[in-house]
Amino acid sequence: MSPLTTLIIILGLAGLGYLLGRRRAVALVAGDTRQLHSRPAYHGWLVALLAALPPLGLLVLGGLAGPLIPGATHGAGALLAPAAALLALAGLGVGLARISPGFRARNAVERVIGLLLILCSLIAIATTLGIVLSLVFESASFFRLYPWHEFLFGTEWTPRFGGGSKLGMLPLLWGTLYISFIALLVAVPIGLFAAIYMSEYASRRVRAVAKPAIEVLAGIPTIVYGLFALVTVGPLIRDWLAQPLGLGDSGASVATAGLVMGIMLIPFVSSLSDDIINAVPQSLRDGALGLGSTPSETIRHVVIPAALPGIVGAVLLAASRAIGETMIVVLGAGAMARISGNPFEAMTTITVKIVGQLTGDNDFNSPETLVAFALGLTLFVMTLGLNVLALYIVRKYREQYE
Amino acid sequence: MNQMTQAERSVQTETRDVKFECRDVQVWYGEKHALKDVGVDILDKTVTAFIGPSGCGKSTFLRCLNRMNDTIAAARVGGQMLLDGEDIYDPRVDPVQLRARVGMVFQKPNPFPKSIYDNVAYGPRIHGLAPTRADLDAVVEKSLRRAALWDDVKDRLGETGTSLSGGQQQRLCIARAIATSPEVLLMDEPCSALDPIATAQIEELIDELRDRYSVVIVTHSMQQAARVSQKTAFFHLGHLVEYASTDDIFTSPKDPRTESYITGRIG
Amino acid sequence: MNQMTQAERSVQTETRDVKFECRDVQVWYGEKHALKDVGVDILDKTVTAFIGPSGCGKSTFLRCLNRMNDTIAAARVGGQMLLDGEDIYDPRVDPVQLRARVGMVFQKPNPFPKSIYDNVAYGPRIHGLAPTRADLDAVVEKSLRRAALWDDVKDRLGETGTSLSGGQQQRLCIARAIATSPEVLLMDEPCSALDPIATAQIEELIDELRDRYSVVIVTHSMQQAARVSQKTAFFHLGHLVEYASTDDIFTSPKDPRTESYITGRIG
Amino acid sequence: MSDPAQTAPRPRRSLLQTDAGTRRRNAAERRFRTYGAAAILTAMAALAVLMFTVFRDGASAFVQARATIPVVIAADVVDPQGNRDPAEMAKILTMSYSRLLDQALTREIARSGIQVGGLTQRDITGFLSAQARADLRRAVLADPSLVGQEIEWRMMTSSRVDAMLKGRITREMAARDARTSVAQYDLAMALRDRGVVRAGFNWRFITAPDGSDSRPEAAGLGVAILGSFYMMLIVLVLALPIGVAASIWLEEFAPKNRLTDVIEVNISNLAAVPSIVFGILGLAAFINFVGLPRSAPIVGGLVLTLMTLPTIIISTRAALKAVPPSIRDAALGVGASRMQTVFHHVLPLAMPGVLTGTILGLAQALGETAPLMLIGMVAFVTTYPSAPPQGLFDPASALPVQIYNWTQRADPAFFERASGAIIVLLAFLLAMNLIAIWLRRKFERRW
Amino acid sequence: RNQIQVAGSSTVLPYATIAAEAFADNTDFAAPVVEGGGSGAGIKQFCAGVGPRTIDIANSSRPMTQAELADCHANGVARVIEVRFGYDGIVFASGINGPDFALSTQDIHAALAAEVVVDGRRTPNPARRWADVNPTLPAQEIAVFVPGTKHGTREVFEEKVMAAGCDASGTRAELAALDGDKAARAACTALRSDGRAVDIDGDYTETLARVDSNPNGMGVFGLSFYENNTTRLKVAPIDGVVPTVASVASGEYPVSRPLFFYVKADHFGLVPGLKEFAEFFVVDAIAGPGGPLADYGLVPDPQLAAVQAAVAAEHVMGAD
Ligand SMILES: Nc1ncnc2c1ncn2[C@@H]1O[C@H](COP(=O)(O)OP(=O)(O)OP(=O)(O)O)[C@@H](O)[C@H]1O
Ligand SMILES: Nc1ncnc2c1ncn2[C@@H]1O[C@H](COP(=O)(O)OP(=O)(O)OP(=O)(O)O)[C@@H](O)[C@H]1O
Ligand SMILES: [Mg+2]
Ligand SMILES: [Mg+2]
Ligand SMILES: O=P([O-])([O-])[O-]
Repeated sequence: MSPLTTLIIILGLAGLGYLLGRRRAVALVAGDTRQLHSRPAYHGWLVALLAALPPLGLLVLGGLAGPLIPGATHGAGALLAPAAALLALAGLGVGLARISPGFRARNAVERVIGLLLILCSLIAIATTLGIVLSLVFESASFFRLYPWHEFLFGTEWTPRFGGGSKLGMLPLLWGTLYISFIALLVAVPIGLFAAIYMSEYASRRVRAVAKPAIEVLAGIPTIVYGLFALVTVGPLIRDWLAQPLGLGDSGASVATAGLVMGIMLIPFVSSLSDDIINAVPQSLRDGALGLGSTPSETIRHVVIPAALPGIVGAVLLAASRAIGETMIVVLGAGAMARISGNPFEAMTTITVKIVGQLTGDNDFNSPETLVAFALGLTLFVMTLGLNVLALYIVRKYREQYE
Repeated sequence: MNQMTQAERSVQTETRDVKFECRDVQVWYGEKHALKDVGVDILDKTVTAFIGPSGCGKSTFLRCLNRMNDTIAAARVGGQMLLDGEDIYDPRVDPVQLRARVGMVFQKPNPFPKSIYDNVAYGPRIHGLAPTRADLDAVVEKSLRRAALWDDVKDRLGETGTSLSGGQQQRLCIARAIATSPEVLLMDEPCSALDPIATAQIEELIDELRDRYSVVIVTHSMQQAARVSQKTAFFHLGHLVEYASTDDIFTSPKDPRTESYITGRIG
Repeated sequence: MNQMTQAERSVQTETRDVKFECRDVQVWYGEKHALKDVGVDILDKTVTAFIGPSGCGKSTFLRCLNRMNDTIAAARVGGQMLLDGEDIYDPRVDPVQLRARVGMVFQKPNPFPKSIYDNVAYGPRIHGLAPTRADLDAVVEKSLRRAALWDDVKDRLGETGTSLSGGQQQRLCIARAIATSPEVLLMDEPCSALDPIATAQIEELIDELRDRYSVVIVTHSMQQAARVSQKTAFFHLGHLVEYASTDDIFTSPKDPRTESYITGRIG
Repeated sequence: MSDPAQTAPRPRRSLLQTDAGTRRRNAAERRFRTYGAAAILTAMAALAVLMFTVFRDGASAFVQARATIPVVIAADVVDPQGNRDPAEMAKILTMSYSRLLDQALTREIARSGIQVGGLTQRDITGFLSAQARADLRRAVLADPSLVGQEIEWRMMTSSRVDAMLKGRITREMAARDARTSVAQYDLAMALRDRGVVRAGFNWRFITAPDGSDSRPEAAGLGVAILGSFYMMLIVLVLALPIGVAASIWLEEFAPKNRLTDVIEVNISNLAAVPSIVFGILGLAAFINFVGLPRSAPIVGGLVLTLMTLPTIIISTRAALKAVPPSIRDAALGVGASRMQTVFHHVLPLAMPGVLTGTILGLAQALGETAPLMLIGMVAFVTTYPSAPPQGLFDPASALPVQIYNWTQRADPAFFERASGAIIVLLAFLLAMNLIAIWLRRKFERRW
Repeated sequence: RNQIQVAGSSTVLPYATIAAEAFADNTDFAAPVVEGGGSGAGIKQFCAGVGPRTIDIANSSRPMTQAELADCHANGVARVIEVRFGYDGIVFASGINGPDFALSTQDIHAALAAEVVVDGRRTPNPARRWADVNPTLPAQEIAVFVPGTKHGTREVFEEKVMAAGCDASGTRAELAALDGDKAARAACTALRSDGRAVDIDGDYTETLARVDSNPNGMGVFGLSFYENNTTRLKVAPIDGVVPTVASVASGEYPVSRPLFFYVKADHFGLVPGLKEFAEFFVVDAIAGPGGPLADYGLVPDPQLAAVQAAVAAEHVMGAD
């Protein structure tokens, strides 16, 4: 049996279970459904869930244990599908048998769904765990090859072929923070103002067009932004800002990358904030307007504070993307690892170097490659701190309405 | 406050200026014609009561008077409404300035999700009415006292306004509205969630405000209308059926609908 | 409905079972001790009125009775509350089932941002009370009629519930609550935004409900309490000061606080 | 103590005249509003500029110059044995077929009397696409009866000739270009004037698989579109329900304690994990541990799902948080369970946020390259994956990968293709999001 | 699995795709799937083990190291065939509108070295213009875009240009005299980090874009890349030799390197067409002069016949 047929069989049985369960529940009380503790649909659902979930679980577990490649011919895989089908049948039977007027099917269904919800949350946890694990081991090998304090506090980043590299991450960290900061400096005000305009001032028509249009900015592949930074924005900034100000003549610069990345991040701030601002009850706006405040005062004093958690979430999402972005930095900011306050100089970020070192031409067990994992881990810890801070801010300043 | 007789009041009424002059006011919510040909003169230094069955358009009319209907996308307003002789729907009129002069207490209490203090201080702050912190404190305390809320909340001014009980929220909204000293105060059922004692205090406040301001109050309590107002308007199905001095309305209504509404009252 | 004399009612009272038995109920909002040692027996087939000054804890107690306080993170409840002899705070109790039996009308009208029809139909739908569409239509119409809203909205059942006037929203919430035919109905100031006629209709409804259910009503109107209830509980500053038959409370209150509250009433 | 509440009413002022304070506040209001409009305009302008660049560079990818000339399938070239045995004929490599084409082109030049000075053999061979000989060979092997006949054959010109017709290569540039010549330019123009070479819509660009570095004109997006489609299918089917479910649990059901705080912070933190790290994870978990194949959309889809989850979760949670508690109270009050409350009332009201998260998440997933690098999807794949579910396990490419690849290739014709591919990707994105955008508009409401 | 999987050097990638496409055109085997990723990453994957989950061929722009081979053997990849299929030239080119350059390895070293010896002391490189390095060169600001350290090309550049220039100019001897041999070697190949030598983490198209947008820019490219972009680039002869396929093949042009691919002979029979592909890659019609690879810019291996024989004989590494 191919996985597809197995799946169809299981889902078919579940569908059948729903119908049978429902029918049986109704039949048990001779059509007077008020005598049932739970509505017939819940009885049906429970049977369906009992028929579908255990075999699906089995399939997933079996798939994790052995390759799930279709047509795989080894014994366990071949047994898996029939076993699952049998399990589905058994679940169907058990489900049907349990139906009785007093049976709390709704509670049972809800408990199952609750468990599924928890399971879904666990996927996020498992991902984190997976990421930490996949970073930790290789990082450990790195720190066996390279002193940790030089990595953490070194101010020079010069990887070399065949050893002798200096792998201090401070210049990368600085670049990451600097570029992200500039990007947020562009994205947050523009995005927030755009959101405010869309939700509070714009007509429905304008909003219906502007919001998806701005979202296109998030869909443009970053390579396009990168080329845009490299070919258009970089020279522009160099010729019109950096050189006249005497601040250098580098085509690639932190300002270029930050600016272009900021544009990419606008929809992350604007769309999400717009939704949240829109969800603030109208009565709060009325309250402020009724006191004679202007719409902008209403927004600044009442609406934004009430929408703060969502807005912080949006900004955090934008910041996250800024930190994780590669292509724009590669093309826009250059690949110079250095610490400088001049925004018109080329710098680079941790993420760029993770990608670079990982996909580069170094021996895989050399510190030059393994440093990517250490960088990843450092970044992880760093952003964790950032998120804790954000959580704290939200908790502290949250204005829960109603 | 309640000692003043009805007669005393109606005498004073005649001498007052017209604050709001409304002619032919129409409101549509989309297709629904919610207010039809409403014409009324609201006097200065007078308490005007709007009465009428639920859904007859009282709140709608009230919201017209400070252009709060602007915020409802579906609402369209027609006719003429003059405040001190000036058309408030004139395109040159700034609704913000209008609303600063015409304050409002909404039917559903809508405190800001801020501290109680900030709720009351909000108006004075934006209008720059209290230059110093001490002034602001004074305004807040005074407003809360007048709204009969001070004793309930004086120890918890920093708590959020949404954690108050229903009646406390209502009084908070009243305090918030009077803190900006508007010329006209529109109150949409300000006492609906209040106990008799608090109601009495708010009525006292209204009476006190009448010395200098014009107050419009929507109420479902005939007794309250009779107690606090000098003029009463009776609305029915979107029409202004009758508008006269409170005494006349309650003692000799002209329109049979008014009469049946008033006599249908209970208790 | 109002023809029945107080005497007739009080006689019936004695024969009724205890529906809710509450002992020593405590509620804290964070640090604030909002309800203290409240003990009360709420009878079946009886209307019980909760009265007391604004902020005294009436709504808080009401929300305890169907565990709506569970939704307030800061709220902690102590003491014992038995519904038909079963502790509703027992961990094995499903609050959902409890709330299906103990319906509630909230102080602030909170219609769903859905159509009027769906607002009312929601309860019957989830509880499977109306198997067919026709049944559902019938339940919706019946509930809206009993809540005295049918005539206002029969042509606009598809419009959203939030576009109704304040009083209409309040009646919509009543219709929503009675549509599920709960055994106990908790009503937090159900008539606060209603005109006298609508109020009378709701009171009639309450009286009618009393035949089969237990109704608890919070009200600020002494008259209303006297009119509709057989038992009255007076709350003050978080304490249940006095609980007795309505007649006794209004004619011979035992506690001086009750007396002063009742006599302090106006009109 | 000055008490504004006590002072006489402010002097009566006309509504039509604004006082100083109001003027100032109105100016602030106008400024604020202008900022808003400016923000929108800035974003739109940026979009317009980017779109303009993309279309300017990429629109021409949808057009391709083709030549139609009679070709003689000379038996001595394609079937030296002369026995029409397909097995024998298959031993003749495509390179030999280019002789047929060269001859055909030379004949055509002679026939139409074109005089071009300095035309070399290289110019002739380089005039037609390398794809042409492969196609010809396939046609001949499929139908050996063609041998010895003259057939009217329509084929692509090389990328350089194509660029000449599109005006991207001028005569002066041709002189400097090591891969072409002035003579080839003149030939192209002459053949165009005679209608032998003509530009037409380039379906191949959308349907064909990738072409190697020496055949930019033959490169298409077929495999990439399929691959992206499969991956997006997986992402949508997994990330949306999982993300929403996780958000619902965290926001509505999870006890509020340290543990859930940790989970919450963790999920936000996942959003900041560079996408390539998800590639590391995918490689370790799905390929090395579970044993799924490399370069397969299933792995790509799973990796992108993990990457998209935080975006969806963060926006969904924010939206759930924004639903006023009174709505929950109302539902609970009529005896709805928490589950029913959430699914019947809260989630529909939070839907705009959910959909926004989906739109942003899918946009990100659709455009992401870095994590695919580690799981083998940044590859040259010329075989279409089959239909799902088997097709999910076949090697495939993806649109961003194709774009990334093409921008790295030496022939400038690939740059045009990359820009064209971006147009396709944006169209794909729009098509994908259209439903979401429409749904979001439906769910948007105020209360 | 019925498709051959190839991964590795991005330099070899275009040649591998051309060969793969031609292979699919001319045989009934499925077209191989070719990935880039860099030589090191390719070899790492290649050596991860045998079986359908591992790749069959690793492309590399440098010979496999002993360590890597040992890794392969340790993981059960016993039979690795090394195939050198041609050479690649590395060229210096500047914007088409700029002045002509005729460089030598010494000039390049002197312009780009992090440190030079002045008056017997190591000093940070003071040169700002090319004319500072060699008066015959234009007085143009030095701005060279060099492949970043993730690229194999960088290693060749360091070895064949920087180190060679260092030797030729005698700087190396001076450095060795100051600090010893080891330090001298490191110093010879260290690039200045003051912004005049710019690392490019992207690929040649990025270098090209940077040269385009910087009038002083000069970049390091692969020969085939340059040949595809002669309308925008002007190549600089090194030591008087202009880089062409011919001059690289003859060894006249100094900066070149061999290109390889490594075949996992353990997969012969397991993956259909693997051996056929390996052989097809190096037939004269493909990798020889006039073939599509050479057309694209590959410098064909003069000893291609020997390579063909070795592949046919499945001559595995470490067998001799
Ligand atoms: N969510 C909350 N958080 C903190 N305190 C609260 C909260 N809800 C109510 N309180 C406080 O608890 C006390 C009792 O409130 P409750 O709502 O029960 O009053 P009530 O008797 O219903 O008054 P009203 O007649 O004004 O509605 C009040 O002092 C109120 O401020
Ligand atoms: N936003 C709205 N959209 C559509 N119809 C509305 C809206 N607001 C009110 N209405 C309708 O307009 C009519 C008048 O409403 P209004 O709120 O003015 O009544 P009201 O007199 O204040 O009643 P109540 O005493 O119940 O508050 C009602 O029928 C109501 O349903
Ligand atoms: Mg109203
Ligand atoms: Mg209350
Ligand atoms: O990809 P490389 O050729 O630089 O290893």
